[in-house]
Amino acid sequence: DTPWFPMKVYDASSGTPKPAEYTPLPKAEKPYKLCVLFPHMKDSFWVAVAYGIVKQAEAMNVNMNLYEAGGYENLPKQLSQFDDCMASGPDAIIVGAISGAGLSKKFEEAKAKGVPVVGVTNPLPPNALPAANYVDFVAMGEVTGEGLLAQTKPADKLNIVTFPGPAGSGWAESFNEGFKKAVAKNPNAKILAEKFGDSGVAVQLQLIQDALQAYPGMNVIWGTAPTAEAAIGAVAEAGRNNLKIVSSYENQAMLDALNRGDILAFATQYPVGEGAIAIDQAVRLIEKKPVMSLVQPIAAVIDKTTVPKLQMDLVLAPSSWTPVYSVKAK
Amino acid sequence: MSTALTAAEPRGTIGLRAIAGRIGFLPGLLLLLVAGMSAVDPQFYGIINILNILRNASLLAIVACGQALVIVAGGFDLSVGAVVALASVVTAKTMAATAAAFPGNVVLVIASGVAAGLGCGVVVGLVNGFCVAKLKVSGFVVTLGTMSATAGVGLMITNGIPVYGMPDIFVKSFGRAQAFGLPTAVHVALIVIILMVFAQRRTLFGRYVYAIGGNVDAAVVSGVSIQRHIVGTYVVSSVLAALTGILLTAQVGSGQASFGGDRMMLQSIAAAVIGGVSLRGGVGRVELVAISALFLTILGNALNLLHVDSRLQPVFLGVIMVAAVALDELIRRRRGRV
Amino acid sequence: MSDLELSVMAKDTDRAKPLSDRCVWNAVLPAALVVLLFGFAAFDRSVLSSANLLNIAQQTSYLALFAMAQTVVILTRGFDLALGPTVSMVSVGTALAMAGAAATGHETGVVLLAGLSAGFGLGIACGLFNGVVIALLGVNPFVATLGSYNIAIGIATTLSSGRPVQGVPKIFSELFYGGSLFGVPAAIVITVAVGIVLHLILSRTVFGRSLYILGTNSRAAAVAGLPVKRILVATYVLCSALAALGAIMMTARTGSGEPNLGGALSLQAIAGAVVGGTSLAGGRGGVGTAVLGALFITILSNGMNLTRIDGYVQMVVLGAIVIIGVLLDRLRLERSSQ
Amino acid sequence: MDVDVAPKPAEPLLQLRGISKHFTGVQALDRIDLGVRAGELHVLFGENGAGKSTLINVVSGTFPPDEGSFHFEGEEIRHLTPQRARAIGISPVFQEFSLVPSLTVEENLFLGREITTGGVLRAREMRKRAQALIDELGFDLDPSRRVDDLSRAHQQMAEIAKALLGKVRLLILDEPTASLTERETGRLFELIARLKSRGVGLIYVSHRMREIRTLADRVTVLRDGRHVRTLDAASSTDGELVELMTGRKIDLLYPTITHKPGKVIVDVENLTLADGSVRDVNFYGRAGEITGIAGLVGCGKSELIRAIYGIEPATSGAIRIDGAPYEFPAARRSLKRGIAYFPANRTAEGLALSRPIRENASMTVLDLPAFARFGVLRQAAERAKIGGIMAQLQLRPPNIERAAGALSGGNRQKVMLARALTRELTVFLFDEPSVGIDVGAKLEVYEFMKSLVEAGAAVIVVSSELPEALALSNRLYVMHHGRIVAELTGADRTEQNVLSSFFRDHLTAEVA
Ligand SMILES: Nc1ncnc2c1ncn2[C@@H]1O[C@H](COP(=O)(O)OP(=O)(O)OP(=O)(O)O)[C@@H](O)[C@H]1O
Ligand SMILES: Nc1ncnc2c1ncn2[C@@H]1O[C@H](COP(=O)(O)OP(=O)(O)OP(=O)(O)O)[C@@H](O)[C@H]1O
Ligand SMILES: [Mg+2]
Ligand SMILES: [Mg+2]
Repeated sequence: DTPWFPMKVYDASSGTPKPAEYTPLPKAEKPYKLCVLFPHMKDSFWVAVAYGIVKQAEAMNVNMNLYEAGGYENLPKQLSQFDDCMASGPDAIIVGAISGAGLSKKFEEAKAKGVPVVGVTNPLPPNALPAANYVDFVAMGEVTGEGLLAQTKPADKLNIVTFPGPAGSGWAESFNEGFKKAVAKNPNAKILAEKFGDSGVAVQLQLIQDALQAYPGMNVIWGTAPTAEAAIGAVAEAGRNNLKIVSSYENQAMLDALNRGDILAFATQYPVGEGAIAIDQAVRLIEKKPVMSLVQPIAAVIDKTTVPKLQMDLVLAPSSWTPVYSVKAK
Repeated sequence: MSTALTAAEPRGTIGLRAIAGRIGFLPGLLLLLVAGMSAVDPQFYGIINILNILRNASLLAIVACGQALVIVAGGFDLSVGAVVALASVVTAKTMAATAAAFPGNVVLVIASGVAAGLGCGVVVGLVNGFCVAKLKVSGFVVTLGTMSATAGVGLMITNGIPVYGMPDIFVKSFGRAQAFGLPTAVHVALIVIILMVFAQRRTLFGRYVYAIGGNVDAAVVSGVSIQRHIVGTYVVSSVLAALTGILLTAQVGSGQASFGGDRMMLQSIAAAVIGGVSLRGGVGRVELVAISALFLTILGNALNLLHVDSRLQPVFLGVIMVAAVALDELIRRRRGRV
Repeated sequence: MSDLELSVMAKDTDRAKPLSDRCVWNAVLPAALVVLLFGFAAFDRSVLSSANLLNIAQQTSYLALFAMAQTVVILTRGFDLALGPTVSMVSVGTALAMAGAAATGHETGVVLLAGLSAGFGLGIACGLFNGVVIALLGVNPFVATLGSYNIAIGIATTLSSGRPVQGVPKIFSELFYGGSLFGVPAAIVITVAVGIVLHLILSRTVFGRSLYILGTNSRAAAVAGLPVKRILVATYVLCSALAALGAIMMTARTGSGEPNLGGALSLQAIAGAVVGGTSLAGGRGGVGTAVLGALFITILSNGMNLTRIDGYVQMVVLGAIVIIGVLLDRLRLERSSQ
Repeated sequence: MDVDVAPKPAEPLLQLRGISKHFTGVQALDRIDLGVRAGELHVLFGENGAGKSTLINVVSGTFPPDEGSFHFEGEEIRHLTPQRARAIGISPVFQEFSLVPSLTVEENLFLGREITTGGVLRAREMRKRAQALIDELGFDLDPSRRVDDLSRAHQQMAEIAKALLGKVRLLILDEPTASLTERETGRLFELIARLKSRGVGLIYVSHRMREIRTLADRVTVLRDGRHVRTLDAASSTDGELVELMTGRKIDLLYPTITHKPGKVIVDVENLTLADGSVRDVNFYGRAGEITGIAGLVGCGKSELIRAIYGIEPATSGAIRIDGAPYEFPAARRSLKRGIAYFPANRTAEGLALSRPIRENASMTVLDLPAFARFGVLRQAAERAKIGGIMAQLQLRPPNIERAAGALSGGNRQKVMLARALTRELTVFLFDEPSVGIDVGAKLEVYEFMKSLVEAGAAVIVVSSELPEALALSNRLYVMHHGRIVAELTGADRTEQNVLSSFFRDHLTAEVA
């Protein structure tokens, strides 16, 4: 049972996002064979996407196999996995791309072979695919920036250090760009520095510790979820309780932290919903039914005020749920 | 007698080379770096910064010491990074589980967690040691394999989702605690280093590790039992890696499969090699390895304090790393000549 | 690497019968490959489908190329940790150059030329750096290539500002990826061609001969008047040049310059070489071993993907297989020398 | 060393029956019998590859025999390990040393037998005992030196000292004098005498007839891993032994070389080396004669010729080759100028053991068009040329595709010598040319040198074996403390004069 729909989204098929409601098909006509590619399954964000995919696949009774490339540094592996998918003769492929540009050749091949491909969660070059659903990372970054400004009085000075994530990952850079665009609207907000680094807690912790020393004036930390998680401890240790922490995406830790009041806010793009929608889009493509070619979940910044009315099962997989990599149709 | 003379002058030259060869000029370089940084940026010698440096250096040093031991024995341990991660998640999971089973019994909870974490280290170490010593597969390959496997297990357990639910005391009064003004990690590291120095200098184990690394065949005909000691080195290395994993867990407050990883592995070997451990085996002292761990940590810290663009930082790091070792090599050769 | 391995190698090979019948690698590993293939096919018949076999061949061709690159330096008892980052850097450089040239309205010939020269230029520069630092400054390969590892990463991410570099002309991809000769995809054609040439270089030229002698006993090579330093430099240049070629082919495959393309390639390439039977102790291995190892790893992960084995389980299996593969190779050596 | 007093000499100390050992490809030992009595010195005599070292390795527990029985002091021994062997008083001095280069002499002495309390080393005590032992042996060896800082000669002393640490009932010496000079050899012989008098049994391997004569009580001759005969040293002649060993007649005299000194080819002026092992040395070598260099250990004689070849850095002085100044010597350029160097340590500096003989022999000529054009090898030509040369040198076994590591000492040296015939050379620098090679092979090497000089080449021989140096050379330089202290020609080339030139030097040293 997937009580997620109808789900409020933007329909960006035409290029300009229009508010819309997304409702998937009740069932697939046949138990199709779907192949799903993920960059990795190493945090609760992608687990959430997987949750949506698995549940929806079960609901629509299709076969699904999920492959994860083991991290953003493994583009070659994802390319090979795409080839392996194609070789296993699927009815459609769903891709959380490590690099949209990097996979573009694969997309062309799939098209040539008549295998529909759906993009999920990670942005792609415009019109690369017949159907996709993701929030543009730049937009996502902007949302977090606006969220921050909304949380703070226009008057007070913001000295921000950003911790976008691993340099060269693409997504880190895009988040950062969006965020900078947003905060630029407030003359009192200043970006002191941008500290790229692997999105692991240990690495981020070192970056934060050094930043706390290097930028005594810093009063806002914006970065990945692991950044925020690391920051909580480090900040407390350094006794800099005036510091505001904002996370550019969601996970269980962020939710708990927000409830404890350790962080100011985090952004969400409803990953569970994205996963579910991707399955439906794939089925529609297979069955040549009308499909929303670019769905954009309505990204939102969650803070103390909004957290109560948050539809949690669209944001995170239940902690009891452990990922499964394949679904067999009945 | 004539031979007194014979012995005399060669020894002179060799004595000098020895000094250069055994200590190197790393300590000097370290002092230089510290002095320079202190001059440029007062933030550097701020107490908190120093504590950060010391804590991070300690974590690296602990792993590097184990790594050094393996390399001295003529091996290689690529699996340390993965062990750090595995130990972290296993410790956290175990604590969470026992905490659920015996609420309130903090001592038991922590003990079980730590034991489980170190246990992982022992197991991986034994596997590595067995494959190298008994199956005679090169250490590089074996640990390359166990690295992948260990990381896989760590992720299987957690799906990369952080593991919470360990008692606060573990975090507050161990991970983030300080004694005599120093973080726990530093104390642990100091103890480890002292023990290792003692082992290398004064114990049979240390002596045999040197012998095996220096010339296996000679060790064999001299009746040294090779296999036991090789296994020993790998176990020590893995256990120390596990220890680091536990310390990290205590400090961060959650078990994370993202700890350690390739970077930790590469750093530990770099620390060992820069600390004068020869990849050919038979040569190397842990105290210098510890110093070079400190050196590397300060280097990273300095680049941040100096506001170097974080995309360019690797470039600086790489150049300095190579330059340091090259200089050391150069000086060593010079001394060798005069 | 380890003296232990060294001594094992010595026992196995030194007193063995004529080289010729040792070089005929008897069928153990190839056989294992076939068994693997059919084993997987038992679970999923599509494994043996012509489409998938071609797919395997194509995937292998990339890894094989990188494994060959590593093999060349491993023959001299070194290795190149910087291979992966070099690939990233070359990918970005090539793409930028071509995008730039295209933007300034040059015709395709010039654009391609710009791309290739930029790519190989960067690659060779990296190789020169490694070679000079290792051969002339006497820094050990690990530190040297770890240094260039960092440097290359820095350059790649800075040049690309961390984002994929778009604007790679179609023809480029057509040529190095889409294209085919008698229905054989470009990647396979190129790798086979390179493989043959490299094999000839290793077996038929003074350079190749010197490589093996240097790897077996560098002291003797020096006393015999071989230009040891020049050979070493050339070796690392060759390695990086091959890496650059691979990077260019992968860039054609992705259709964009990827600042993270090389990520985990360094160790994978070493694994490929070693699993195939290249000895980290130097002096043993060649194109054959590299290709064999690459095939082994590719078939394994391909099979596991098609038979739907979970990602993390795959990591564990892969780890185990790497060790077993090398173990087989060792046993094979012992047999073949009896 | 502590040695308990002689037991009943009736039954032999060590009794081997039907010992066999098979290695991949070779039957190294084939049903060997051997009996060693307490207080006797038993010589193992045989060609390179006859199986002497293998037998010794079996006796000292390094590897188990495939078959045969092993009795020591009357009781049967099974599953002998190195530890066990040392425990019961069998201590070997290996041909390939059992020393760890990165450890100090003292650490090596105690390796495997450290004095500890609960796994903790008792350094001071070990230091004391090591020093005591070295003093007792009268070696000038500094126990705190790292072994890799020592010359081969000093490593040999360390290896001997190592064997004599602890309880000794049976001492095994595998070519102990190969890299010792007269003085240490003398010391060693005194020591052996002392041990014999205390009832210690000795197994002794050597290729030097002189030693066998002076030391041996009984001699066991091995050939191709088989026991040929055991005979009393007193009642047997050298010729007899060699005939048994080789299976053919060989006369054991040094070849008579007719030197026709021509113009000076090698001319060295005030040469001083960076490590001070050679200090302002002047000497020259002429075409058509053998110039010898003799001297005590560590006198720098190796370093001198290594410097000429360009593998030891010189700080000052001039080298002239055929009149033309030769600056910044380097191996490659030396070869181009026609200078070849034959290292004393063939495993470390000569051969790539796991590569085929062919590649090892052609190593120095890959720059010649005859072997490679435009960097491409001409393997057919190579095979033919090297094949011919190895045949001419009578390589045994004659297959040039085998790995060099599979050859015995003598044949390895032949592979080195082959390099002399692969290209145009005028100067030949030999460092300890006959170390560790059997009598037959030695003679072949000497004949080889003879042919070289008589063809007009300039040959320079560094040797620690004084008779060899005297017999071969036309002019003999004597080095001491890195300096040349005497140049002996014609009739003055006598052991007396060589030795006295040291003593003269001592006196001056004392005075100064
Ligand atoms: N008393 C000593 N103790 C230890 N090592 C010594 C002593 N005297 C000299 N040496 C070593 O011997 C080296 C001299 O080289 P080497 O012994 O090869 O000269 P050599 O005259 O060629 O002797 P040989 O050729 O007989 O070995 C010096 O570099 C030094 O390391
Ligand atoms: N570890 C080994 N593996 C294979 N073959 C071996 C090994 N050791 C010795 N052999 C072979 O056994 C035979 C006897 O070798 P050994 O070293 O005992 O001869 P040797 O009498 O000591 O010769 P030398 O006088 O040169 O020392 C030789 O043919 C040698 O090639
Ligand atoms: Mg021998
Ligand atoms: Mg010498």
